[in-house]
Amino acid sequence: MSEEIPAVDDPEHPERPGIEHKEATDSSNPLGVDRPNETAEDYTLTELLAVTAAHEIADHETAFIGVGMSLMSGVLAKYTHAPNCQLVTESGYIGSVPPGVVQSISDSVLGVDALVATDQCEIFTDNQRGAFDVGIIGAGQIDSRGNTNSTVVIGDQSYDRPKVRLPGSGGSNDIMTSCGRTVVMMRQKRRAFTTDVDYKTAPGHLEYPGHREELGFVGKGPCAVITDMAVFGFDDDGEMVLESTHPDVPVEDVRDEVQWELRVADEVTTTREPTRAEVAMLRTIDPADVVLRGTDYVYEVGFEEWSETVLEHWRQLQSIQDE
Amino acid sequence: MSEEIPAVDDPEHPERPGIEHKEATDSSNPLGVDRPNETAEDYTLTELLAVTAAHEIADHETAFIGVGMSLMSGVLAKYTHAPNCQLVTESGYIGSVPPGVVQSISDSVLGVDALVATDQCEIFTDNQRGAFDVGIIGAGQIDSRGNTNSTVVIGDQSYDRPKVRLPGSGGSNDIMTSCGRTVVMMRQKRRAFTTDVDYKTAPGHLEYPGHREELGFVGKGPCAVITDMAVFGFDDDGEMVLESTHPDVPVEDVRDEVQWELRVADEVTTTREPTRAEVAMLRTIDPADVVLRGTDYVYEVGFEEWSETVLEHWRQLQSIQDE
Amino acid sequence: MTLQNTGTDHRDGTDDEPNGREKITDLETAIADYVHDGSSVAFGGMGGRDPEAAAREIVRQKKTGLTVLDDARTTLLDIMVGAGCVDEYVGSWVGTSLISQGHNIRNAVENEIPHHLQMRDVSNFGSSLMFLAGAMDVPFVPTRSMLGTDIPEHNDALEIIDDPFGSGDKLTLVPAERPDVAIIHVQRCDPLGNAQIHGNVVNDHLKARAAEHTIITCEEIVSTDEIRKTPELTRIPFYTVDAVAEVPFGSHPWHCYGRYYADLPFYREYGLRSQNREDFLEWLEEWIIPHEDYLEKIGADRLETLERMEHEINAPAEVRS
Amino acid sequence: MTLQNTGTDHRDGTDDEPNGREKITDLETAIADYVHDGSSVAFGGMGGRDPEAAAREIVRQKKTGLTVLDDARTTLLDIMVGAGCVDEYVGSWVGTSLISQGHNIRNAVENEIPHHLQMRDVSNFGSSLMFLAGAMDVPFVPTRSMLGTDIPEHNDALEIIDDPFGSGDKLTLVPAERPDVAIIHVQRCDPLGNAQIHGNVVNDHLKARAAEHTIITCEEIVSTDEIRKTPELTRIPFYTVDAVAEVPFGSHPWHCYGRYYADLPFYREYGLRSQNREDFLEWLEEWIIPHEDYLEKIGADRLETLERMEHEINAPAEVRS
Repeated sequence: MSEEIPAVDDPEHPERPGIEHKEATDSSNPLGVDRPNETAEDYTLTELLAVTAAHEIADHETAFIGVGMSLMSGVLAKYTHAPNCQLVTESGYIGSVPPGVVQSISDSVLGVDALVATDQCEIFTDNQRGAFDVGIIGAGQIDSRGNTNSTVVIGDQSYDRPKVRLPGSGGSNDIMTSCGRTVVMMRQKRRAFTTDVDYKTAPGHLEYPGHREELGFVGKGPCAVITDMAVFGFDDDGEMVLESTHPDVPVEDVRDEVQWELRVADEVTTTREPTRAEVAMLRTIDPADVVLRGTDYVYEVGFEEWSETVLEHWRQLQSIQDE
Repeated sequence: MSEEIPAVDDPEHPERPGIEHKEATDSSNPLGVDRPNETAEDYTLTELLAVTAAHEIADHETAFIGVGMSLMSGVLAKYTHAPNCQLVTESGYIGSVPPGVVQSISDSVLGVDALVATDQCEIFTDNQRGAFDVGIIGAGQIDSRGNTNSTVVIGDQSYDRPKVRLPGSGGSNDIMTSCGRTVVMMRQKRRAFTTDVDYKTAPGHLEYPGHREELGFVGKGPCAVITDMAVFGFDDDGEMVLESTHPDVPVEDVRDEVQWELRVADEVTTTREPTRAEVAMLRTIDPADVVLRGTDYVYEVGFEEWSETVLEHWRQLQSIQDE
Repeated sequence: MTLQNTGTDHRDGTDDEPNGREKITDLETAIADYVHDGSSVAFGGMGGRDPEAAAREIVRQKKTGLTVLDDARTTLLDIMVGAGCVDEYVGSWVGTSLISQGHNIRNAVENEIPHHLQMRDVSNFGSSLMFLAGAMDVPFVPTRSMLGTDIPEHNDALEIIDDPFGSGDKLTLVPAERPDVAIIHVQRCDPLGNAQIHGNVVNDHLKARAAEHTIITCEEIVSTDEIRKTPELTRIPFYTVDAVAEVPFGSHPWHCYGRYYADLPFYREYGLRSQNREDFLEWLEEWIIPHEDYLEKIGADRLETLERMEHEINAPAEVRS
Repeated sequence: MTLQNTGTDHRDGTDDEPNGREKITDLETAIADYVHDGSSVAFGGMGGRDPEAAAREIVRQKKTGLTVLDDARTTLLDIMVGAGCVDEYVGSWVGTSLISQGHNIRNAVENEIPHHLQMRDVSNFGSSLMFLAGAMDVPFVPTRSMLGTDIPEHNDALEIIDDPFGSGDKLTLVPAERPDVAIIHVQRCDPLGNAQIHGNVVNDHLKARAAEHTIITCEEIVSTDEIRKTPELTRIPFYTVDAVAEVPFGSHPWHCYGRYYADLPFYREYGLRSQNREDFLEWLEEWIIPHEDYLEKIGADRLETLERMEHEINAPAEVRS
C-alpha cells in the first residue's frame, strides 16, 4: 500500500476509530429517517451493542467478521458510517453486501455481490500476512489481558471431559494472532471475566507487555471488549481498562462482574447511544430479530410465512442498496 | 483412486507402456489415412523421436509435459493411441486439447478446451503428491544413472561464471522428483552423456540403488531416455541400458557417444518406426515444421501469411477433433 | 499413496469412452465403497454446501468408529455423533449456528452419550494447513497461528519450533492429515470427476487432494464439454476423485450457493428435537431414510421455494457459467 | 509489512467514492512510483500474460541494480538484462522459447556483458513456494523438490533438514521471498485493484500477496459491479494492490488468453536481433518507446489480427464473464 497509509505495525494504526457524532450523510441514513442523528427513543441493549461494535469499523477498512452480532455490526457499518469498508469472512467471501441476517459462515447471502469468492486457506494466508484491519470475535471467557477461551470450561474436570464443551477456536485464534486489531464481544459475567481462563484459545496480550512482539505476531491483539454492560479498552501494559458503561450502568456493577481488580479510565464515559438512523437500519437488516433479540418467532410461523418474510426483507435491503 | 488401479508406489506401475503395433481404431487414425498402420515411407528423425516419446504415454494417463518436442509428443498421443490421456502443463492448464504447436508454457493454445485452469503452485502440489503418471523433460547433460543437468556447463569455470549458462531447472527437477516416471529427451553427444554431470539439476537414480527411496520420493525417476540415435531404459540398479537403436544406427555408434561403459540389453532391438497415420498426424499438428524440423520458415514469410497459416492449421486440427 | 494414476494398466489397450474413465455411481454405493468402520473422513462446505445427504447415508449404513478430520462442522457432525458413528473429531469448531447448539456433540464430550467423543482442537487456519500439508505430501506446514495459546498444549500433533532460519521467531508446525475419504458436495461435476464450485470454496480443494479417496456428490452431473467452458471453476480435478454421485439438494437443510437457500425452519426443528436424547432418536427414525424418500418427505413445493429464494439473491448456475 | 490496511486514517471521516479508494494511474507513473534503482521485482505471467509493456517502461526509465525474483522468465528479462537494468535473478528458468535463446542473459552470465548477472537457481515448485512463504508471512515452506541435487549446493538460501516429526525423510526448506514490487498483467481489473484472471494463473496470486507493493496492468479497467458478477475469477484482491494501469496489449508480443495471440514473427525478430550486441542496441533504440507509440508502430491491423487469432481458439472475455 502506498506510503502515506499507516501500516499495521505503525503504532498509530491500531487505534480504534472515534465514535463522535458525525454529520449524517446520505450514505449514513439510506432509509431517510427523520432526525437521523438524534438518539433513538427506544432501543434494546442488543441494538446498543451492535451499534457500538459497528463503530469499531472505520470507513475504508477491511473487517474480518463472523456470524451473529459480529456480522450484524459489519453490515450495519457498511450501510451507515462506513460504506467503503469491506467485509471478509473465513469461508472465502470478500467484499460482499449481504442483504440480511447471516445464519452460517457460508450463508449464501455472504456471496451476494462479493468481490472475491475464494478458499479459506487463502483468506487466512492474507490474514497472517496482515491484510485485514479489524476483526470481531466472540468468546466464553476472557482474562484481564484479553486472552480468550472459546474451547472448554474445564472446571474440576479435564480438557477431554470438560464441564462445558464450547464450539472451539473457529477463526478466533487466527484473527487475534494476525488481524490489525480485534474487538471481542461477550456477556459480562463474573465467571466469564476471570483471573485465569480455563483454556487459552485466542492470544490477547498474553502474559506480559511485549510478549506478542516476541512471538512475531503481526496483529496488535485485542483493542476493545464490548459487553452488555460496558466497553473496555487496553492500556499500554496490555491490561483491560473500563472506558465506558452503558446508560444507567454504575461502574460498581461492572466491577462486580469482573474477578480481577479492574483498571478504570480516569474519566469513564457513558456509551454513546444508538441514533434513530442506526436503530432503523438495524431493524431493517434483522427485522425478524433473529440476532438482535435472539427470538425464533420467524421460524415458528411455518415455512411459507418464513420464506415470504425473508424474501421481503432481502428486497427491502436491496432496494436501499440500489439507491 | 479405486483399489484395482495400481499406485505409483506399486512396483508394477512405473513400467512403460508397450509399443507393439495395435489394431488402429478410428481414434488412432482421425485423418483417415490409407493403410494407417504401415510404416511410413518417409519420415524424419525428429518425427521418429516424437512418435517414440508419444508411445511412452499410455491411454488414460496424466502426462506432465513442457514445450517443444515434449508437448508435441503429448498432443500426438492424444490424437492417436491415447485419446483419454490428459495433458498437464506447469503454467496451470490440465486436460486441454491444443490445436497446434505450442510456443511457450503459457501459450493460449494450452487453454483450448482445458478441464482446469489453475495456478502453478497447485499443479506442483499435485505433482508432489504423486498425481501424475508420466513426465517428459529435456536436459543438457545426463549421467549413467539418469541424473540430468539443464543449469550450467561449468567446464573449468564456476557456477557463477560458467562456460555455458543453460535455462535452468524449470519444472524438470520437480517432475523427476515426484512424477510417476519420467522420460528424458536429449541429443546423443559424448559430451552430454557424461560420467559426471557438471551440475545435478534433476534427480535421476542418484548415487546408488535405493537412494531415491531413502529421500522419500514418490516418483520412480527416469524410465527412459530417447535420443536421436537410440532409446534407453534403466535396470534394477538404476543404470541406463541401451534398449533399441534407431534404424541403421549400429550399437557401436551409440557407445561412442557415451562416456561410461554402457550397459546394453541382451537383445537390442530396432526402434519401432512411425506409421503412416502417425506421421500424417504429426505434420498436421506442426505443418510449419517449427518443432519437428526446427525451421523458421513460417516466420520468415511475413506477418500476414504467418497468421493465415496458423489459423488454417488450427481450423484443420479442430475439425479433426470435432469429428 | 493413492492420489494418482488416472491411468490404469497401460497395457490393456484402447478404451472407447471418449472422455476417459467414468466414475458415476449412486450415493449408497459410494458410501458403502469408501466409508468403512473406523475410517477417517473429511466433509466439504462449512454451513453451506455441506454434504448433508452423504452424512445421513453414513448414519443410515450404521458406520461406526469414524474419525472426522475437519474444519468447522455443524449439523451433519451433530447427527453423526448423536447416532454413535463418530469416535474422534479433529478440527476447529463444532456447533451449529444461531438456532441450534450442537447438543449431541456436547452430550458426547461432556456426558459420554452415546459414547465419548475425543476432541483434538486446531484453529481454522490450522485446519486449512493440515489439509494443505496432506495435499502437498509434506510432513507439516508452518504457521504463526496457535502460538502462545493452549491449543498446542492439548493437541500433541502440533509442534512448536524455533525458526531454523534464525529469525528468533517461534513457529507452529501443523502436521499433514490425510483422511481416508473426503466427501465434497458441489454444484456440478462431470462423469470424470472434474468438480466445479460456484462461490466460496472453503477448504474443499485441499481436502480432496489430501484424502486417499474422494467422493463428489453434486447437484448436477454435466458433460465434460460443459466443464471445458469455465475451466477456472474446476477446483477439484478428476485425478483426485474416485466416485461421482448426483444428489440433488444434497446440502439440504443448508445452502447451496446459486441453487437453493438454507431451510432454516427445518434446521430449527432439528435444533429443538436434538435437545434431548429421546426426541433426537425419534428425529433419526423420521429422517434417516434414503435421500429420494427424504426429498419426497420435504416436498417439492418447499424445495422449489428454497430455489426461488436463492435465485432472488444469487444468479442461478445456468446464468453464471 | 505493507500488505495491509485498505483503511487509512480512520478519523478523517467520510469519503464520497462509493466503492472505496481508487488506484488508477498510468504505466509511467506506476513504474516511477514503485520501481526504484536496486528494487527487487517479480513479474507475472510466464510466456503468456507477461507484463511486457511494464518491463519496457522500466528499461525506458533506465532503472538499474534490480533483482528479479521470479519463476520462469523469457523476453522481458532478456531485454532488461541486455539493457543493464538487472544485477541478480532468483528463479527457475531463463531463456525464451523455440525461436529465441536468451542471448542477453547468456552474455551477461558468461561474458559479463553489459555486466555480470548473478544467478540463484530454484526449481519451478521452489519458485512457487518462495512466494507462497512470502504470502503466508512464514520464514519457509518445506518441499521434497531439489533434494539430492546441486540446486541447494549453489543456493545458500535453501536449507535441508531432517523432518522434525521423525519420519526420517529429508526436506528442503524454501525461504520466503518478498519482492519490493510485483507487476502483474491481467485481463481485467476494477479501480480498487480487484484483478481478474481468465485462464491459467501461474504464480501471480502468490506474487501479488508476497510483494510489498503490487502494480496491476490490465487490458481493461472495468467497474466494480462488473467484478461482482464473477467473484471466483478475482485472484488478486484489492488489498494487495497499490496501482492499476490500463495497458491494452500490455503483454505483446506474448499471448493474453482470451484477448490476443502471441506475435511470434515480432518475437522471432527479437531473437535474431538480440544475437549480437550492436543489433540489440538498435532494437532497444527502436522499440523502447512509450507504450502508445509502441502500439502505433506495431499497427492497428496487426493487433486486430492477433485478437482475431485468439478469438478463433479461446472465447473472448465478453463471452466468458
